[in-house]
Amino acid sequence: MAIVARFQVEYTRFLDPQGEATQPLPPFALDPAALVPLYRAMTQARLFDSKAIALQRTGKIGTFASALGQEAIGIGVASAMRAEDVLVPSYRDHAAQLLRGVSMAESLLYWGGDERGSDFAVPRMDFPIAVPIATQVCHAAGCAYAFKLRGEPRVAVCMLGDGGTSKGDFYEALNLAAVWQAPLVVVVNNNQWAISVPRSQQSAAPTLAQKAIAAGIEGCQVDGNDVVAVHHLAQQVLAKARAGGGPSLIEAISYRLGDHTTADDATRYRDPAEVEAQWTFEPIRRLRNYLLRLQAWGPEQEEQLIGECSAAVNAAVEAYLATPPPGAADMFDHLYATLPAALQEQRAMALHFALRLAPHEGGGGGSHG
Amino acid sequence: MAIVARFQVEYTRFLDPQGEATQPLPPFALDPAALVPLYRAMTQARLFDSKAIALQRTGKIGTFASALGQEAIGIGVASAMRAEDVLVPSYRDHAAQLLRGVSMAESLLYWGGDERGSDFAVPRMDFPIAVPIATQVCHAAGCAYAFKLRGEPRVAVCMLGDGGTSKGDFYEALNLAAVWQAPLVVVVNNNQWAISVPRSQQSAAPTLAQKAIAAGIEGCQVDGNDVVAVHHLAQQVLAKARAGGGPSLIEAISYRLGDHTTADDATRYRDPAEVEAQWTFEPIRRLRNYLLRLQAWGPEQEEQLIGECSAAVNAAVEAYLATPPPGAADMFDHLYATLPAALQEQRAMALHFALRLAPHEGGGGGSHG
Amino acid sequence: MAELNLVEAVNRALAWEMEHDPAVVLLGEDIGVNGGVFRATVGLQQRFGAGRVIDTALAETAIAGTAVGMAAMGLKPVAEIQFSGFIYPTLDHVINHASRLRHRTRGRLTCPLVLRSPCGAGIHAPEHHSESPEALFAHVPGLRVVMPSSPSRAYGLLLAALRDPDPVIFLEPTRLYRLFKQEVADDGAALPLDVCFTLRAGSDVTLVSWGAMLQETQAAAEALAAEGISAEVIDVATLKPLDMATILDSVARTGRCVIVHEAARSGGLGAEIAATLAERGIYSLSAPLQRVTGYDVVIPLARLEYQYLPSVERIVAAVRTTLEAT
Amino acid sequence: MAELNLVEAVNRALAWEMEHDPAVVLLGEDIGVNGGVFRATVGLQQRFGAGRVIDTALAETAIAGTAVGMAAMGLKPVAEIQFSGFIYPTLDHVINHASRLRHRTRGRLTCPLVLRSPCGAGIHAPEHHSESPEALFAHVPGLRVVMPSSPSRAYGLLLAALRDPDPVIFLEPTRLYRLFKQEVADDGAALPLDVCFTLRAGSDVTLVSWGAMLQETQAAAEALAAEGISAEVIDVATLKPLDMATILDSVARTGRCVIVHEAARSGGLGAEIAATLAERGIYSLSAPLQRVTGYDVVIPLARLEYQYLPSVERIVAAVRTTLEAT
Ligand SMILES: Cc1ncc(C[n+]2csc(CCOP(=O)(O)OP(=O)(O)O)c2C)c(N)n1
Ligand SMILES: Cc1ncc(C[n+]2csc(CCOP(=O)(O)OP(=O)(O)O)c2C)c(N)n1
Ligand SMILES: [Mg+2]
Ligand SMILES: [Mg+2]
Repeated sequence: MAIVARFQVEYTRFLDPQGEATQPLPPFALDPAALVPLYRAMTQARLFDSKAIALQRTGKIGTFASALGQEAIGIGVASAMRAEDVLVPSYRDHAAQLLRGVSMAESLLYWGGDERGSDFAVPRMDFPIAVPIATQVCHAAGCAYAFKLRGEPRVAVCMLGDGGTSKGDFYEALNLAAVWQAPLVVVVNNNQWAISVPRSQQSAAPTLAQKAIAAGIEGCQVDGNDVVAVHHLAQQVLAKARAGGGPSLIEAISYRLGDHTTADDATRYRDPAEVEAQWTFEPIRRLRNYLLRLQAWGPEQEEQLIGECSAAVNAAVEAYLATPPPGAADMFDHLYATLPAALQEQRAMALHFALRLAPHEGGGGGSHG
Repeated sequence: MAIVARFQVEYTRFLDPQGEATQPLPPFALDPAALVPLYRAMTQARLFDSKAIALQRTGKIGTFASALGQEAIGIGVASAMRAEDVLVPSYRDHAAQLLRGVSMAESLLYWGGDERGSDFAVPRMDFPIAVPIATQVCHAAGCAYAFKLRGEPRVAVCMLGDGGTSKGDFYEALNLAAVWQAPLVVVVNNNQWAISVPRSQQSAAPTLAQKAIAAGIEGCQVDGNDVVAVHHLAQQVLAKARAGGGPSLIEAISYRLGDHTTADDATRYRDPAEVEAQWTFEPIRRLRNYLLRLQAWGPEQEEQLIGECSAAVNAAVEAYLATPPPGAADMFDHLYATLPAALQEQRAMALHFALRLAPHEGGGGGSHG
Repeated sequence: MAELNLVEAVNRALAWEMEHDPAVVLLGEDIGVNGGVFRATVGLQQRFGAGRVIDTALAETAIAGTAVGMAAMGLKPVAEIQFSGFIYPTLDHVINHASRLRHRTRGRLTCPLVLRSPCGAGIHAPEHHSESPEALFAHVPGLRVVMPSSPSRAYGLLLAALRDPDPVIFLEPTRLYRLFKQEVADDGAALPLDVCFTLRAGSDVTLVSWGAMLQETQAAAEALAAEGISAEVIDVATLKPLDMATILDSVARTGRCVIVHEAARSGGLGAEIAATLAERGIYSLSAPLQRVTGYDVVIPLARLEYQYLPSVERIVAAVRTTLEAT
Repeated sequence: MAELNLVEAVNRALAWEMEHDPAVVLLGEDIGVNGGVFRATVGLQQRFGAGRVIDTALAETAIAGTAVGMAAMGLKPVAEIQFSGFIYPTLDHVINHASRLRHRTRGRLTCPLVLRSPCGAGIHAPEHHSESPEALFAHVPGLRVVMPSSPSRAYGLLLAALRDPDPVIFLEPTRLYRLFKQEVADDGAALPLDVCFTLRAGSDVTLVSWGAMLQETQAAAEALAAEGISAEVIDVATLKPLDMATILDSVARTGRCVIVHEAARSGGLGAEIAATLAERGIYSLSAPLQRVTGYDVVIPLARLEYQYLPSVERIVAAVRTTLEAT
């Protein structure tokens, strides 16, 4: 018997739950000018999140997937990306999307049941949300291949959940991207739950990072509630990918503080005490505490920030609610580059039988999913 | 940074290519009475294999996938199984199938294009060959779950190729079986090629055994041309699975000495010198050399064995060629437990328009696949 | 007799069969502790244990594939796919294995699995949660495909599916899950598979539909009745194999036919019914048949889903067209 | 002009487009060094490099899924699935993503991929190598589905598929790959998509078919001609969207129609054609239409495949039946 291969998985954290440094910090983390934008973005995402839940409760949008408590992952990763990189997100990644330039009004349109919400004005090449779990990892690997083939210094960044790491698409895509040495970064938001299935039942693997070993690439764990650690690691693996070093996998360990979606009631399967305890670790207070320690933040700034972010959310909601509904022909008009002759009669029929809709009518009230 | 998990992959070999022991042998390997049946089975499989190729060349069967050089894997594994275990094979596993009791005539019927070849008289619960790569790993995991649920001390043994380890089914099934701690043994015949795709392009992982790490189970490498090592490891993981210890993965390293199938011409993509060199490692001569050393074998026994095995092959070929063709209604008669009324007219039509076939007509001459 | 909605009826049928057949096991995402995202399996894990009600990892291919293995080894797996938009990864195992294991082995191994999935639009669900994939399955030899249209038919047809020795795809319209209740005797009585149910007798036109669309179809029949037009309404129920005899017989009497379904028009199951009418019932038809279906477009997000779904108005208009034709 | 068989025509079309459009990349199993198990891509990796002719790992889901990503980023991926029996794992990406990326993003991202796969029976291939899955794809909104029936149509239609801005499923009948040669001008000229080709004009009956079955269909037309029966033969070619105008026009002239396909009958594409005839062409039909198709059974292993496949005899018999009906 001979040992022919050895592997290990590393875990990184810079700030402990109280916001105290546990080890020497990377340079950017000593610079408030670098950190405050992260803090701001996390705050904005959380305020958007709670407004979206409220809109769902009042029937103004459909089912919504909150990212409560997981903001550091999206913000830490998206802030490490360049504009020309491509984000390939899941449905729980509005934090990353907003930082990339997706507008909150666009996001509400999407969750309000309107395809126009995926026609992002800013990150024109970012993928729309992937609802079919883990399929996006394949898309991201394909994007990365295109970048590599054309010699473009761009990286495809893909996000998925802990549950998603059980799906064939995830493994197949990682394996191919590794053979290709394509510039792909895959970030697992391990929020401990896949709807009602706890992490322990999702896989017998003690870490999800080790799934990278199957593809022969590097996988690492990071405290997903420590935005400093997430951002730092994301920077590293993005730089590596950009330099031709191939794909990486990051398992960001966090916790889903909310229900799975507004259609879910997590008390059916999860002890509220567990959730309560997890609030200790949440990312926004952690960074605030650290900024307070740096004396780079105070109640005044906090108040101003909340005010600005709330105003932005409210403006987005207004814009969303005022958006005229799409017409019935909309179903046909973006299906093909040119509508095939065979479909023209159907389009006319749809217009003939069209129902008239009020601005946000039709999108709300979703109770499932 | 902290290291949170460590893994390693071990490699096992007992007999070197010359048939000399490289380390202390397990008890069975000191006992000719245990080894000669393995030698016999490998020899029988190889003779069957070359006859099947000849039958394809003369249009008597269709495309055939030879196991030349990989006999130690099927024989080492199948000989470690109990009758009540279940084999879930790929298309390259007739060595294992024959040892399990599938008759050579049945195998020829299958490759001759006749579904009756999968109606095994002996291993009644073994799966038929899986052609869609890696799908069988899911089936085997399901079998293992059934055994575990009913408390039966049975193991599902699944075989696939190196190429198959790139497919989602493989990972999904391993992951589920590991969560279930189901009695599953997965054996990868790493014969270095997936048709024309070499192992190095199949995955960036330096070993295939390490794919087990993604599922949180044990994976090990074995010299797949050393039947002693294969049998020994198979015994160990089967015993572990039977005792409730959960699934294991074995990567058996071998080499595809023949073309991918009779429809393939490997000289298009592979250097004949590479193949030539690999003949040094083939399993049958290796065991013969060891048996010669043990003075448990000689030219006389060899001659007798070849005679017996050839006779068995010839008898099987005769039985195959004499099998009357299936009738046209055969398409309908095993589709459902009871043919739905809606299909009865179609069945009558098939009989009405039936072509008449000679015994082996229709099955042969396949030139693709 | 209890008043049950459709999802409760599914739950009762599963419970009944699990109680009476120890081979029945359920598997799927969130079906255990959580009782399923639609509550179809609520209470069953508590009652029958985690061994028989398996909360799986997120892996539809393996849910279908392991179910094949379980079925071959003598279990009766009932696999739930959470929404029909996620059913496509099961097709490989359904088509290449489940539908043909009996055939391949001459009945030595069989595959009596049931693949349950919610389907259809109309509940303002998120993207990919409103698909109607029945035609994909109905084209596959060796399968049965069933869709109930009421709590009592859900109960009886699901029991029949659970007792069928071959694979059954059982699609449950989400729009009906809680739409209405019905008296359902929880007595373990199955309804027959492979036959249509005539829900309303009529003489002027035959309306053929299945699943949730029978709501609009029956409402259309009501509306037509008010105008003195007598519509026969047929619930196809088993979509494969098709009971064309009942449909042909009805059309022979009414001379007109309108087929209503939610799935996209081209290659929908309505095409098969229409084709068979054209082959065998053409002399009965006094007017061209009509299909009222979803358009050949991606099922839209919530805001436009009711622009997509066939409406009572569209069905009535189609009936008028067939009645006006001569 | 070169004499090419169908697989050579495919090769030439790919080469032409790779030469003229640097965005075209090929991916699939064994398509590089080996040139494809059917030799469709022979020589292309040598000529265009391993970056543009990618030998992938064995992973159909990811072949389709990475092609979606490539297409969205401006490449023109041509993914090969080695045999159509292995195409099912691609359906999730084809249905949930490729067919709807343009729609979902209002054209911001598009998905101009081509998914090529051999299809059909008749070459004594192993199990799972003889499937005819066209109807599964033809039901999916947002796709184009194309099947050539000759070398020249393979060349021209594949070029059209390669230039189409939307996803195209391109199914190549293996039985035709080497069956016959044709003069094909390798001039980069595409044939139109979305239209049928009338291969033979006739006045007594319209025969509608596609792919390899046009062999039997044309032979049947010949045999009928010898008896004085004049059959029009239509090659559907683009199976989605369907050019029903050409078919309806022909049936309006002949009054009779026989549809021939290899896939299983129920829910095959023949049903859609028949259904539309029943809706719009019924007054032209002087006799019930007929479908001559594969049976609703698992496509058998080699020994029985010709018992399954529609034969000239079956087609001729169906034509006789429609002619005898009144
Ligand atoms: C392929 C697929 N199967 C099932 C679902 C239904 N579903 C939506 S979210 C979810 C759980 C996902 O868990 P995880 O991957 O951990 O992501 P999280 O929601 O926790 O962010 C499931 C089962 C889906 N969207 N896609
Ligand atoms: C899902 C699937 N894709 C493609 C094929 C075609 N095919 C048959 S064998 C083969 C290569 C398999 O290689 P490997 O897994 O290493 O097994 P080996 O043939 O070497 O035993 C391929 C691509 C198939 N049978 N199934
Ligand atoms: Mg999760
Ligand atoms: Mg191999």
